[in-house]
Amino acid sequence: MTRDKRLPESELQRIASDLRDDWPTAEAVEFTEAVEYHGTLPAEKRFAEVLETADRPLLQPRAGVPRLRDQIELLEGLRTEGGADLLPTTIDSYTRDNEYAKAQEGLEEARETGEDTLNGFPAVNHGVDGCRELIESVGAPVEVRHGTPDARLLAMITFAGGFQSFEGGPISYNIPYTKRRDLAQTIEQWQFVDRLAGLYTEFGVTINREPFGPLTGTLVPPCIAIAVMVVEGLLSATQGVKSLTLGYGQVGTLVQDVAALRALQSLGDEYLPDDVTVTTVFHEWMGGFPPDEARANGVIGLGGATAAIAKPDKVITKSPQEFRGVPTMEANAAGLRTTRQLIDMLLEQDVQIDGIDAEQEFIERSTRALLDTILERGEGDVARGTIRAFETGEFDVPFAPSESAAGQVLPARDDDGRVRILEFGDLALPDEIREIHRTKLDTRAETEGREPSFKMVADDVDAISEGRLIGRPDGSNPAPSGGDD
Amino acid sequence: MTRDKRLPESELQRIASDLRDDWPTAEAVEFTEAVEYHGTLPAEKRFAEVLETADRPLLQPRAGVPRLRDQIELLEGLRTEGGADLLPTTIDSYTRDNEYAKAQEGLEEARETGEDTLNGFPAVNHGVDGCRELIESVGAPVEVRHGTPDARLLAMITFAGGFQSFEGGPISYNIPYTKRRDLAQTIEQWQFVDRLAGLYTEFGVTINREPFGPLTGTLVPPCIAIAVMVVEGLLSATQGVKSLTLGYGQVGTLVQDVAALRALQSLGDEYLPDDVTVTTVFHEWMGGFPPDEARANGVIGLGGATAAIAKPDKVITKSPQEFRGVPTMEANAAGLRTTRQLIDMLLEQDVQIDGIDAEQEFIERSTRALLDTILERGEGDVARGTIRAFETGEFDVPFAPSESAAGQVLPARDDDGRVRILEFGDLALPDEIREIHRTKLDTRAETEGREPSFKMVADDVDAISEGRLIGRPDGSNPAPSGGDD
Amino acid sequence: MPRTVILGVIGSDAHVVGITILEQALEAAGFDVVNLGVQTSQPEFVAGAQDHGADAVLVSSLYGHAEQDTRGFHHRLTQAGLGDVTTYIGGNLAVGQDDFAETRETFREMGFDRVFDAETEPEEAIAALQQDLEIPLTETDAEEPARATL
Amino acid sequence: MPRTVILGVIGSDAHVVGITILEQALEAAGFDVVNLGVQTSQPEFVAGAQDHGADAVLVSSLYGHAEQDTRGFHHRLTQAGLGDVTTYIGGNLAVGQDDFAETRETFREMGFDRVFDAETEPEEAIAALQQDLEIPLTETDAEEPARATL
Repeated sequence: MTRDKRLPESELQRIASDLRDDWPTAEAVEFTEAVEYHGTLPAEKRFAEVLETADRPLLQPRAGVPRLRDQIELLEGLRTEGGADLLPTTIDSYTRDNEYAKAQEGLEEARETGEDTLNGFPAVNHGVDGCRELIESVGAPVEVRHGTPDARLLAMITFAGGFQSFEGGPISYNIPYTKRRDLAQTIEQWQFVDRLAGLYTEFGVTINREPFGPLTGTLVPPCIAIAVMVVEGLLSATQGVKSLTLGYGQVGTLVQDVAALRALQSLGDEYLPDDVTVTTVFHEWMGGFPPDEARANGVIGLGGATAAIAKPDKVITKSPQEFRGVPTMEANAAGLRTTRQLIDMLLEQDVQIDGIDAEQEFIERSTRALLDTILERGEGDVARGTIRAFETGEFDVPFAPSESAAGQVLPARDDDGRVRILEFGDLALPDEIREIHRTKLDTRAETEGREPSFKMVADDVDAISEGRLIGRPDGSNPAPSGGDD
Repeated sequence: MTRDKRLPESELQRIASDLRDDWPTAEAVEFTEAVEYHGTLPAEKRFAEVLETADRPLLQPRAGVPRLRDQIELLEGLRTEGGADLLPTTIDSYTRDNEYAKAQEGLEEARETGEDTLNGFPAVNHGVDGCRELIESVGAPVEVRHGTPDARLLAMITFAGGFQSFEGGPISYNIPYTKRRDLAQTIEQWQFVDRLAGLYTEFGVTINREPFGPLTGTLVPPCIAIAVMVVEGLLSATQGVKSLTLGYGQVGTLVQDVAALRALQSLGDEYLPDDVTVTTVFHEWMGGFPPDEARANGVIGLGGATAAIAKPDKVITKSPQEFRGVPTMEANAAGLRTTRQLIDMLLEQDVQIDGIDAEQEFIERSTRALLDTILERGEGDVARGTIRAFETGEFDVPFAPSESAAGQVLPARDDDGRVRILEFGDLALPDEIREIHRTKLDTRAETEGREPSFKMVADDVDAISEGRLIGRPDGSNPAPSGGDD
Repeated sequence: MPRTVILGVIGSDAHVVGITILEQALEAAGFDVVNLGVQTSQPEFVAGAQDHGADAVLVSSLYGHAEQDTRGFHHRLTQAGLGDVTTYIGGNLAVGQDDFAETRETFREMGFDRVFDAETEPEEAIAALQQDLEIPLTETDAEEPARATL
Repeated sequence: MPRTVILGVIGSDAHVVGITILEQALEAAGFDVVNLGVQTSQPEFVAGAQDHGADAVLVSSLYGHAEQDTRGFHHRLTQAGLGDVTTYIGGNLAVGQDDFAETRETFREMGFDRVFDAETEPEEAIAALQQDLEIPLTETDAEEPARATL
């Protein structure tokens, strides 16, 4: 049965040895040699060190293309032209499904035809040497960003390949990403990843781990996102991870976003062991973008302004081409620079907004209620409690495709634009907290002269891409059609 | 001697009749017929009505090209693709110098060659009929924006031509624009413009007047800008103007900008007669822009966010191509949409920032000190007092090219980025207010480990275009070079 | 008598937001809704329709592979004795900027009774169902649904 | 003995910020500064230099018409017996993205001792003046100026 216990060395070895059969490049992984290799990397490529000692929010884009040369060029472009402080390597979706043979086919096709048939960098296929060439060729620390539920082989190869930061976790890379992955099994698979990171850490190579905060990216109530972050943080810490970056995705309401980021840091510090360094990452709006670069820049602008006020350790930026999918390097760099300009103009200003403390207190109280229930259900074991709470619907993520989640929670914005909960399902929030959500949504309903219903949810999901924050029914303030429409 | 007295009807007639000799198109101006013409315009083209009844900040770009067809196309593009609520017609610089013959030459050259040799729309040369064709062909109210110290003929023709809003004033279109115009004479010339606007107003055609708030556009301390706005408002009101839009240019510090806009509205309401409707206009950053569209979008984003929180009646937008001069229609429309997106995402949020009230009180106290001195020097006459206070340097505008201003005031940002005064010259601010400015700048100086000096001024003037708000000396947080550099 | 509607996102598509909102809208309008969720295969649709005695099957697809994913779908339904069931499909049905009229024709020929684009509001699908299933108006929502109906 | 420097923006150019800052910097560095301001004509420069016994004349131009505006300037200075006066010009001296080396050559040939682009810091001009006017370092700013010097 799945338990929040440190994976024994013998078990780690056994799994690693099994994984070696999954793809030939695993052969090249040698732990001791890899630790030595990391020791040769200069200070400016040590991810945790760079992130944890920064004196302003660091910027990181998303980016991944199949071929090594192209990936190096792309990352160096984002660093020099976009001013990215930290670099990403986004993995292709075959790798996310552990279909390394298909990824290999795609990579070879890309190499032959020059066309990118993969939507990311197949790090497993590039192997340890390919990864190292990437790390050596770019001038900033690089993180593996992927969306892989079973990322064990990916972690083995990329850690040995010189990467020092790895996104994801058993809930955040399962529940929002896929339908039929068993949560208990995913937790065990991530225990391997975290234990491996922990082992590197014990040997002097700090591997930064970053649970994926935005989850489904669609109006996720902060208490749910933060509870997932704390749970994944606890699971990682048990395995020896010492550098954790907890994530949160912008909902677009200044007060709520700043409050949520503060609650995230505060609860992270409180729940995680003292010897774990907790940092935070703020994701610019992950929902639908306006089909217009000018309006998209407005969305990015609000993200930058929010980051400047909340001061997270890291910001994952969006590009003005977000609505059409993968951006060009230039658009990606533009999103970085727009964000940087806003942050650097606002960062030194003393902007204290009323109501942030109250909202933070409310978020923390709600998050604690969820965490208390999880720990109770697990009789003190967070792994077991998480599995059980998801089964009962006491823990839930809105709009999750996974069968492991009840999917009964429906969020909607209140009259001020903050994300509240319209349908709770069996979510473990006490009546007094539910009542506050209901009252807030009733106020909005009154403003709009309609009942609180799924129609609000539907309108809110589309609102930002249509040029406003709250999906008001009257169609007032319609967006003018952009030149790019 | 120049006095703040209503221009007698006989004098108005005499001047108007003299002006008819300045350029042939003046012949077509007939007051009674013009009033009738305005009566035929639909409600959605009545500038004051549209502006004063709006329920959210209206957006207006800057735009002017020499040929009528092109100007119509440009304005309609900005309205339909940019979502501009109010339209501008920016006048060419020959007209600003009253060089109508040169403007005519430029216009004819533009018509023949198809190339724009004028930097704006020569409304005097297009005459009453040309103006009316413009007004009739576009779907929103249009304002005349120009920078003309002696704008009497321009006002005669454009008012008769159907324009219902007119920017400028005797200080704001003289002191920041030109070197040798006599202030007393300019005040008298604007008394004609305002009296004409007042006369239309008495005949049922409200002409909106808008003093130019940003002045030199370079770190203008709010108290100076607001004092100029109130003085020009008083001068206009004496002549019968009933719709006044007072202006303010963004300095980039959220708290100070919101406080200044509130102080502007509050002092405007207080100092101007009760029957004058006072609205406010916020100009997005008028100083140097980053030579990079992505960073420029960051500057525009901060402008939109500030507008959403301060809620002025109108916002004059900038475009991402600001640094290279006149933007394309597309870039201009993009600036409008980026601003609109930010405003519409933030407008309904309750964002109350600490310290705005205190800053507003400080701005109001400082502005009152300047206004008191002006009225004292004029023995109650604001026209006379303004002329005298500029002579003595008790009233002054930083970086003004005009010989009518002492030009002794030097501004610099404090440690929070707010614009303070480093050099006062003879500016009529009492010691206790000066002391606050000094203390704030000393704090910054301490942070930076240097003395408060003109070097701060020089660094601050360039800071935003270099990617930050405050011109810190250490060159930390350097801007990465943009793709457009 | 409430009619039963089967919902699902076909193929390996994991877009869940639209179908969640559609589920809510149909329930509020008085239908019995069985939401099969994302990544639903053709056999799962057929089994769902059989098990629940579906009056209509609504297929959603947002990732551009609808044509491959629904090939043979109506043959399968007919074989299972469900040839009469009303079928709709909606979403981003073709990759790129194809003419939607053409896309609609393609899916009509495959056997779908109605074809909707990604911009379709739930209300439109509901009105269509009410018409196609010949539901008297009194049977479904004459009024705005209250929260209790969710 | 402090040296006297005449400043001005030539032609109908009204860019005032740069010259204001340069004035402050020169004063802080110990020069006697006469700032003629914007929109200054050639005769005004010459008269200013004569009246104040200028050691150097610094001409600024930012609107792209420097070449027209300074044509014959050194001839005028010579005629007024000011042929020895050190002359600098700085700013956006040519419209468009010309090669600055070429622009510098053009203005050097016209008689200017030094030619600066718009990015030049005041400190650079001050250092040049100290060298060209052979000012011992002790005479000017060895240290950061205090506010009192402004």
